[in-house]
Amino acid sequence: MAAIILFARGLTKHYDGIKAVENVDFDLTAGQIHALIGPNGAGKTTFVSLLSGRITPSAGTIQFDGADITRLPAHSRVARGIAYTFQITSIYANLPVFDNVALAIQRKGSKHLKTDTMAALARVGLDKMADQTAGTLAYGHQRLLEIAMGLSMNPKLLILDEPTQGLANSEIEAFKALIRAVTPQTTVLLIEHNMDVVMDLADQITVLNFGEKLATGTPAEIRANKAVQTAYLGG
Amino acid sequence: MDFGPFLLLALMEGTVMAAVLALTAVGLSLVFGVMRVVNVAHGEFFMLGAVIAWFVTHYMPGPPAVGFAAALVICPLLVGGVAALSDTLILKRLNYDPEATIVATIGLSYIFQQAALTFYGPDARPVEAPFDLRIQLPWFGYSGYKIAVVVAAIVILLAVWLLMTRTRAGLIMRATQLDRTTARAFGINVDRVYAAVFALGAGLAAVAAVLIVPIQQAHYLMGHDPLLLSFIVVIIGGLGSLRGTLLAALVIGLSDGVISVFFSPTLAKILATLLVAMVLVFRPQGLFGVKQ
Amino acid sequence: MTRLIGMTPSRRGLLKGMAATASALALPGFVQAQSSAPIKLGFQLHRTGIGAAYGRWYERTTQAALKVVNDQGGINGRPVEVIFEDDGTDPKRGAEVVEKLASQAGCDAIFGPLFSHVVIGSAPRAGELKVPYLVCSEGYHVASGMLNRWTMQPGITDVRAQVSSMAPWVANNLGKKVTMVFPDYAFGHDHRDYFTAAIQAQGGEVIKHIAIPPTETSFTRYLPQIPKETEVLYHVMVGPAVLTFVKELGEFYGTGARPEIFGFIDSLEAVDTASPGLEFLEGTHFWEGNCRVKQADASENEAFYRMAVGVDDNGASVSDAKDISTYAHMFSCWETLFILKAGMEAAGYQGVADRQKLVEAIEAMTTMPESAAHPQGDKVFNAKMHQVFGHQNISKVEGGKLVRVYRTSIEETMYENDTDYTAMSF
Amino acid sequence: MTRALALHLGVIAALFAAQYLLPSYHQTNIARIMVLAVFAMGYNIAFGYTGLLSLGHALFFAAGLYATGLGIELAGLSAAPALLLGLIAGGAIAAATGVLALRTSGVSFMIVTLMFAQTGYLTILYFGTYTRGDEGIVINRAARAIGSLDLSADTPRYFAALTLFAIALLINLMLTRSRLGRSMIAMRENEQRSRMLGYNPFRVKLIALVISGLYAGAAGAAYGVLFGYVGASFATIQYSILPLLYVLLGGAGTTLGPFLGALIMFYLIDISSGYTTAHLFVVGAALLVLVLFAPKGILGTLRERAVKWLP
Repeated sequence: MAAIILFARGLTKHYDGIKAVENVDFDLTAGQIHALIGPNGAGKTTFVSLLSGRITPSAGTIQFDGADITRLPAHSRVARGIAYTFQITSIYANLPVFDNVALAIQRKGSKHLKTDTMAALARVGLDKMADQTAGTLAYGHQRLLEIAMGLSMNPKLLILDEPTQGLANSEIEAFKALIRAVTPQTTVLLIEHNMDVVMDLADQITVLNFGEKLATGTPAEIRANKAVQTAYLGG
Repeated sequence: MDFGPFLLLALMEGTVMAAVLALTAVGLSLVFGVMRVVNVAHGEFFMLGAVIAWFVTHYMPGPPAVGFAAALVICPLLVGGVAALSDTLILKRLNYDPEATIVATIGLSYIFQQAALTFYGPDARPVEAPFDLRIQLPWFGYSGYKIAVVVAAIVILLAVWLLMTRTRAGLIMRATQLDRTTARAFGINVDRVYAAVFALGAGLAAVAAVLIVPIQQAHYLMGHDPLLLSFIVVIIGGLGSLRGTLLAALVIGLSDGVISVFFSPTLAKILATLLVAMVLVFRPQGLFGVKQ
Repeated sequence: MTRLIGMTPSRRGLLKGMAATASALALPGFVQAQSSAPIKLGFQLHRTGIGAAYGRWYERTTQAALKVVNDQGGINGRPVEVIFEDDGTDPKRGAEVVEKLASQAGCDAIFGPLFSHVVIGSAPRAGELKVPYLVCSEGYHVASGMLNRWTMQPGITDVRAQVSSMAPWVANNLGKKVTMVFPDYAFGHDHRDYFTAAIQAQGGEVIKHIAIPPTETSFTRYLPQIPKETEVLYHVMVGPAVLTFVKELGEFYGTGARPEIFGFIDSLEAVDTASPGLEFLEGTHFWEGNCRVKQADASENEAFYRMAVGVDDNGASVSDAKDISTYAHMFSCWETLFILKAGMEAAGYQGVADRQKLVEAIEAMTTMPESAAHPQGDKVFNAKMHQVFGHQNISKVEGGKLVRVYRTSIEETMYENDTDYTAMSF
Repeated sequence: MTRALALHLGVIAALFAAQYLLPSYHQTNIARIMVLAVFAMGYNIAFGYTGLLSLGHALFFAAGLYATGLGIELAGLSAAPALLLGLIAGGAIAAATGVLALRTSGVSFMIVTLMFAQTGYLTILYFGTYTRGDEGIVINRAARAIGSLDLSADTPRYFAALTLFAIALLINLMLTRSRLGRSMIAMRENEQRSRMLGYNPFRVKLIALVISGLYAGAAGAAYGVLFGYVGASFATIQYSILPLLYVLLGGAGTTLGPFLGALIMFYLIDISSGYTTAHLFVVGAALLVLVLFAPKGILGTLRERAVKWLP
């Protein structure tokens, strides 16, 4: 069995008594693509935010790459190799496309910032738009830029929050190819609503419902899971 | 002087200071609470109130009490009007962006100072108290007017409290404070509420100034201190919390007099200022606020 | 309201000055060559800021003196023009104003500032520009030796001298146990240091120093700190809050027992002693540089000066009895202008090249007899200190009016120190 | 050489030439403006580039001013080490302020910095025995020299101011081109995103504030030595608002904006004083007009409309 790159035990987050995430145990196998699904309000974004350090848990522990990161601030987790891309595009809208990606690359101490940045842009097909102000890009391009920023950090774990939302079908195909290409060097955790993308890409799927873990398994196992069908797929 | 009477005097002075401070700071707190605006021109509204009070009492015929009563009505109305206008013409256009409003209110405060300087002049001028009563205690004398100031402040603060909790206008303000989008959805004219709140805040500062001006003099640079003190009170009390503001005004007003007995007054001011900074850094909800 | 708009004439004067400047800039050699061109004097004026109440009267006094000088035929037969420039009572702007008056307007000399921080902030620039800078500030900063050869104070006695000369009379007539209330900054500290030393020399002592922060607007809570055994309460305050201070002092003592009270008129400058709430001042004493209320024995020079400036017998403006002047201090502007006249005439002053001669001519002055040019009284100038010494007055409030009870000799004001500006280079 | 660098060198050259072209009055004014522009550049590094709206920069300016002034007058230092002391004091006080104030943001940050500056001002008054409080001290003329260069004389002073200005401007330009500069701008633009790119916002902002403090300290130190006066009025809130005004006028986040803002504001007041005594109105109206109609300032608007390469 492959190494577990990240695991969480008893992870819990309460807001004023509302249980956003409740006692979740979670394992992430290195090199895999792992999808996180569940109905709206199931706590998916809260859960990955706990992993990436954007919010602090009420209880539970997280280990990444052999170290306890539960108390680490977000930027330190990024430095250890966890990259996160936002559900609502969060790029530097007033800066050129180049700078957006350069910011992701320069922190790693790149020696050839310009070449590396252009290469990263080329990977998502945005190299022609390097000088354009990021906020003026079409929505799909902004999503790609967001992904490019995540990828160009060369993370060990890439967390993608609804990456295909708003993408055209052709763009989704390109996206899938991109994600396949980065594994197994990079482990990918993705929140996704598009079930075709999930079933196509994911090695493992975890289903959350009302903040609790409902099931974990391969796409086939999940498809066959009665509880999941009741709660989610079957409605 | 013996310690007992000494303390008594410090407490009496503290109460007067707390009363005036409470009025001024409640205005600032209200504006911050409902509009999320830090109004740097608040001290100048205070100053304008005092300066207008001088004009009103100076040109009003009859005994001082008549002029003073007129000032109590006219000053807050005029100053409130100026505030509502500033809100509509400037702050609204800035969409209440926090940083832009601070810069704009700094600009406004310069303009108000200049207006006072040009039309009123650079001198400090006294306004006669509505009545002249000196209370002679066994150890020291005390101004009867100062005690009237405390009573007046309590009455006005009660009125503000009633306005906020018992009237439709208060309900609308509180609703806007909670969520302006929802308030708008319920048909509340948020623009008008904002203008009214800004005017009310400025009007309270103006009333405080009218009350204080027979004790201090009206001067075009007098707004600086009330502004700083109101900031201190509002921050210690918890930004936007009216109850906290009142409590803080009482604590600061009372302690200020007592502290300056034991420390050098300048040192006391240094410590108070530093305390405010530290409260904001380590307890942003204020000393009396509840953590959200 | 007319009073407030009363500033306009000077502005016109300034504009005229600017026009003259423009032509002077265009033709640099021109002014020098024309001996009939006006002498230009710059006045650094506290028109705005905390010094504004003084500034207004300083401007009026100077305008009055200017008229007299020009009516007498000007300086060296040339008409005199004074260019007023506002410094906002701010030291940074003060230095810029010196620059503007000296370099841009081409003034022959600059005079007039009162507030210490403006003087100290501006004096270095005056020294660098080598322009005579005659201050009317009463601060000890000139005589203490911290400034430069170009800065002098020939129009008013400094605070160290004023304060020291009060001690003997206070100790002999009011009491020996003194409590001092003073503003907690440099000006107040000069009072604290020099009065404390002077009263000790008289066998008295200061039993309590009460320093009040400069930004304070309420004073009652400081007053209980005055010890019961105090025989004399010595007070000095400046700034917009002075009236509050005096009123609260009155409320505090009320009709109860109180010590003798001796104050510097700074605490009441530009304030009517008959204001409501000040009745308790009856029987208290004040230092006055120049007596606000016309005294029975006032000299004809004093009367002439009073009339020329437009001040009535009570020290108020002749056009508005409520507008009280800063009479105790403002004579310094008048006298300084006449010293400039005397100095320039002694030096045979022709133009800016003679500025050094002007300073040397003033340094050569020793005694100044009482005259229309020195209505406050005769004076002695100490060239080494660049400081003048003159009589000081102690007045008592009687029937709501300040009546002089003692006038010091000049000797009583004098002190020694090792300042020697004449040994400094220009 | 890029056109941006050429433009900056051109400005420096023009200022060098101005020394020989301008009448003496304007020469000294420009020397003053250059020093104040360094202060404003420092402010711009915090506010314009990093998005930190401080209302307490007078504290850093005063730190430089007093460290240098007291260093000379009390400790008997000569001008060069005293200037260095002033520079360091500005940076050190900024670091101390930042460690605390940067735990807050937005409105709280403004008020905390304001309160710290007020504390600094009162402290200067409190230690009046050494600082002479509001009255201030004069730096003796003999000490205002580096080697044989008399900084109280017009020409050397102008060149000293120009040297400081040129160094500050070129460092500023380099900074905007650097990775550090980019990460500072990233904080201003989107702090959350920057954190998720692995930047420690506290650290980046602290570095920016310290650089800003070094600039302000250097300007304060230079102001003391070049103009000979050290006083508490420089620690008042007006001197925190001044650089904000300059930066807003010239253009926040532009390298030349602070200088342009200082230049225009200085002459606006200087010239208007011939026609009106309403200086306060001029300042207030300028702030309002800027924030309402040109929030990006002169160069900011120019960059947006026409000259995109303007740094």
